[in-house]
Amino acid sequence: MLAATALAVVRLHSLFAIVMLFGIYSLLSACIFVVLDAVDVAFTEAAVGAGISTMLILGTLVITGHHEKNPKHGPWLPLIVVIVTGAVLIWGTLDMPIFGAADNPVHQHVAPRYIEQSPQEIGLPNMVTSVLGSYRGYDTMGEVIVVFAALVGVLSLIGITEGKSPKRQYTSDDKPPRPVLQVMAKLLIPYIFLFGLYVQFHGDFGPGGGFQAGVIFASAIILYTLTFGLDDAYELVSPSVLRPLAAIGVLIYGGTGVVTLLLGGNFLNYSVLADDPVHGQHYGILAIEFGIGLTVATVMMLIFYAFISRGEKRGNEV
Amino acid sequence: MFAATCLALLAIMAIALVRAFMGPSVYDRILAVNMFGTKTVLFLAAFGFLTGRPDFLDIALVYALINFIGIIAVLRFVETVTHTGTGADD
Amino acid sequence: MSSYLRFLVAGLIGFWLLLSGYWDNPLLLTLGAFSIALTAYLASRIERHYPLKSVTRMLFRLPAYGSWLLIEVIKTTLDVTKCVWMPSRYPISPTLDVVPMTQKTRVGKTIYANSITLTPGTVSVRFEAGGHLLVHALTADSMDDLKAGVMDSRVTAMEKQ
Amino acid sequence: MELILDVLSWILLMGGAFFGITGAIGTLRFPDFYSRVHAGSVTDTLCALMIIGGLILQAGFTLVTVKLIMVLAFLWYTSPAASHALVRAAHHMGVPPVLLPKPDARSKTREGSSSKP
Repeated sequence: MLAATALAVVRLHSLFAIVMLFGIYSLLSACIFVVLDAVDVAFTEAAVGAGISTMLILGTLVITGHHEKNPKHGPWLPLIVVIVTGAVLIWGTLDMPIFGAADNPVHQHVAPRYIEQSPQEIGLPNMVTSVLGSYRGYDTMGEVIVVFAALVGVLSLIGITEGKSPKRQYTSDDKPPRPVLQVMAKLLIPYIFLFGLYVQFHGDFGPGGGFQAGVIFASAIILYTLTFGLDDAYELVSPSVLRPLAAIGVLIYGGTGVVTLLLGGNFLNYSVLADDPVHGQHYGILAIEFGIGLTVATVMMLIFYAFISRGEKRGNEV
Repeated sequence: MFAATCLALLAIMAIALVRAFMGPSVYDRILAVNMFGTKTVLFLAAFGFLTGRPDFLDIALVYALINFIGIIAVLRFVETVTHTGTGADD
Repeated sequence: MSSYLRFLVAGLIGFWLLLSGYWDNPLLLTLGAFSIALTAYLASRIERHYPLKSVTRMLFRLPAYGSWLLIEVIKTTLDVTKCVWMPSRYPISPTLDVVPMTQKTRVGKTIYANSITLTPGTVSVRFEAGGHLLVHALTADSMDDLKAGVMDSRVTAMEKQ
Repeated sequence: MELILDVLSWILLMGGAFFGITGAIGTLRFPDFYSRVHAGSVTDTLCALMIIGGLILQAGFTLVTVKLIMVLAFLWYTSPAASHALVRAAHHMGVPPVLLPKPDARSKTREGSSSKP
């Protein structure tokens, strides 16, 4: 099914239909991750792949128009390149050990240590969180900074026009109000917020964590924007509040590292945060997860705002 | 029992996929995607039981949420872009 | 603090406890309290813009209505199922028509429209002027059922103070 | 007792699967967009209810049940909103519905009369 979806994506010319098929593609790959028992990856794929990326691509389409430009040259050159690359990749995988074999290098080097010792060293039921937050603290910090850098890029390229536009008066002809959706969204949104926070703080215990929580939280705001309009969303959470918050999120992450340094440990070694190293690890992970969640949520909202307001500037009503 | 349910759900997803490919209008595709999404949610729930790890349910909830918001977003987008068009695909 | 907000906070607390399942971890309970406070703050800001009246009372009446609706859903599902598997014996006759709507509040109208959509075979299209609802039905029979107004009067009864 | 529960959840799960496939076939078979929505809503409502009901019977009184109920409630809450938004958008954009007369006389006139009020 994955392959069929990918083929259809290539065949179609309406960019819009392609976006939706991408959504299906993400859902499918997330299913596969679940089947492979990679729950956290599936969680992220569901939230980021199916949700946010679809919406952001849509936002881009609003800006650029929704039909593929006619290609300037024939399809043969890219096709050859793709086939050659694919062949090289497949040739490369021939060297790899059989999928799932017990003696894969992956299973022999770090994984046993993670699996066997993380319960004692960190004491969290969800191993993935331990690995991401503690053993691989540097990598994750890099990711957060990448997200932040993406925000900086988008803001400097597109920028957010804050509600300077005159309040539009909707006539029933121009844009009928959407009463059903507004009532339902209004009743639903608080629970989405709370669900996002739940995912945020239970990342230690089950699948979840800062990245996913940030996306869920942002999606609640996006739902609000979609049903009530951009101006109201600005009033609820204005971009000028969000911008410093995004930076603060990164600072919380880095600051946790600095605190551990000051307390005499290594950078991002949380064991020194409390008397008991296990508790220290717990608090440290909680803190950085909070930083991640804050950054991801605010960055997602800001990028969404940027795209939407850009679309509005072009005269499209979003 | 759960395996049979999962298989049936996969079959439904496949049919929805056919509808998504066939179109013909944008709305048919969105309908198919929506159906696909809800079936994914059910599939995840059933699969959690199949493997004896029902903690997949959080993911199922997130899916349901993302699916809903995605559909709303897509609809808003269609209303925006095809404002002058006929609403038909291509 | 309006009654809706009070109700919302109670709902949120229940939601958190059920989601979390860790009822004896003080750290998580603190974080939960923090989360609920944040959520309630955001919700109250939305509430200030779009106040909804008399929601609480209707929510209490929802279970009784819901069980009635469930039976309706099962009945109509069987109808649609027949149309799918035996199209020659049960042909479809798609209809588009307006149905009167007697609800006063926005929430009541929303519940009615959603109930129509939830029962297979009928789907509400849009609100028309003058308290009417444009409905698309799969068969002319289901449209007639809807026009008989049983569902409409039940939803309206929920609105009563 | 165990056996009864198992049989019940078998029935529920298979019933859910049956209704789901019914709806899916319906989306393939029905002539126009609006009638496909009806078929889709079959899969969203009763199919979801029965499958989740079957799973609940297996889970017993645990937090898993609570989460299953949440999933169901969320699906039932959002699916009408989604279909309504879908139909409303289609109608707003002027997608013509195929309207057929009530077949009293078994007339097979399949005219797509696009009567839009």
